[in-house]
Amino acid sequence: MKIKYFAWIKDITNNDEEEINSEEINNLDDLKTFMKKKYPDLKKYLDKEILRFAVNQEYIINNINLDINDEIAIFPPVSGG
Amino acid sequence: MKIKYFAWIKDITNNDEEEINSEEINNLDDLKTFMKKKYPDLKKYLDKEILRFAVNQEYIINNINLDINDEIAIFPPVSGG
Amino acid sequence: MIKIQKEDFNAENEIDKIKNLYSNVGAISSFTGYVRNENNNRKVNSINLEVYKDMAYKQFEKIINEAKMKWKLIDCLIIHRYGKLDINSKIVLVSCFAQHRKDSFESCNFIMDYLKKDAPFWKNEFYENSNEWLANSN
Amino acid sequence: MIKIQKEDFNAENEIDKIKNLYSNVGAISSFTGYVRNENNNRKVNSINLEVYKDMAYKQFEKIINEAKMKWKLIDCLIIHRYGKLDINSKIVLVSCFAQHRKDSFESCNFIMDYLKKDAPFWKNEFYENSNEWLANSN
Repeated sequence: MKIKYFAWIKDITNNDEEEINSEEINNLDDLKTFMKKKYPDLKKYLDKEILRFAVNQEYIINNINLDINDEIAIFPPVSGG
Repeated sequence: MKIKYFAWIKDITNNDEEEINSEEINNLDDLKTFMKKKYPDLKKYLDKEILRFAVNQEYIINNINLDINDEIAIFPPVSGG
Repeated sequence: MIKIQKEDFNAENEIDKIKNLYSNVGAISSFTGYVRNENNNRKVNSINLEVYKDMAYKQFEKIINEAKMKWKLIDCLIIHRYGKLDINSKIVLVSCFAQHRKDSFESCNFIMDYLKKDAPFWKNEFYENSNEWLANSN
Repeated sequence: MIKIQKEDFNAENEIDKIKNLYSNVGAISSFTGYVRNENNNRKVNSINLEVYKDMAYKQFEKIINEAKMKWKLIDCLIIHRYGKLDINSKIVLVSCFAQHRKDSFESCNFIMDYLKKDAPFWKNEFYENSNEWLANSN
């Protein structure tokens, strides 16, 4: 699945986009667990639930199943307008 | 005093402006009485209180004294914007 | 800035002229009113808008001052046209300049409310074979 | 009409292009957001606005449709810029086209509320010697 990072998340991942495919990841909660291990600096933000998630360009709040073709975005609160 | 008429009031007075000075007119109520005599077709509108009055470009609702130098405007409800 | 004029105007240019004076403006809310092709289910060809100019200036100044007391307003622009206006013509522009959106937004609405209710303008609407003076419904 | 672009724009031209399609439009309410010279008491030099473009288009379409269900809206224009923007630059324009003022006004405010809360844009504010990512306060 394609993972996209925005704003200061990119400074933690050193990347704005990457392909992650793991048998451990079946849903969004799995992905969060995976990310905490891969990027320890992300852990505190994920634990505090200040980050937002979009799956295929739609906000997702609850846990949902993920597919290998999904595009998942992880980002801080927005500040447009 | 200078009396100004707007919108369809002008069709009744056949005039958009005139100088009226009479010893009978000391206040706005006097002016209304005077106008009813001078323009009988105005009477019903004045009686129904649908017209608005401005003295020196300010809306006036109550009776006030009038001065010979005052500019008084008589007009129907507005429709700008 | 208050303008009461027959001529059409370019809203962008008029707004820019004021915006250029203030680098602390973050929010501009604007309302533009146009002559529609129909009103009260009648086909409109044009309108003739009459104005009591001296009073309009005075009343617009008053309402801008009132808005400035109620909200954190940096500046305010009112342009109101008069005379013969064909359909699709601009009638009025109200723009409110503030640091923040809420102030610009609410003051713009406040000024439009006033304008519809009290600004000394009168619309004479022209149809195919007749015409009629309007009173503001909104 | 939704535009997400780096380039500046002329609001009058963009609005005219849409207005020209509809002779029944009597009311256009617009909001324009600008980069201010200060924020949270800090002097700002410029901002860099990042966007998740695919998502922004999708979300803007959704919110316009929602507004059209709530109000009698004839059309709607959203232009949102991204990239490096100096102070005094336009950031966003939202214009709502309706027959009557109330519909244009309330839908414009509704869309701006949404946009501030959910549109996937992130402001990186640049000061004299530092920079900072913002979260929207409003």
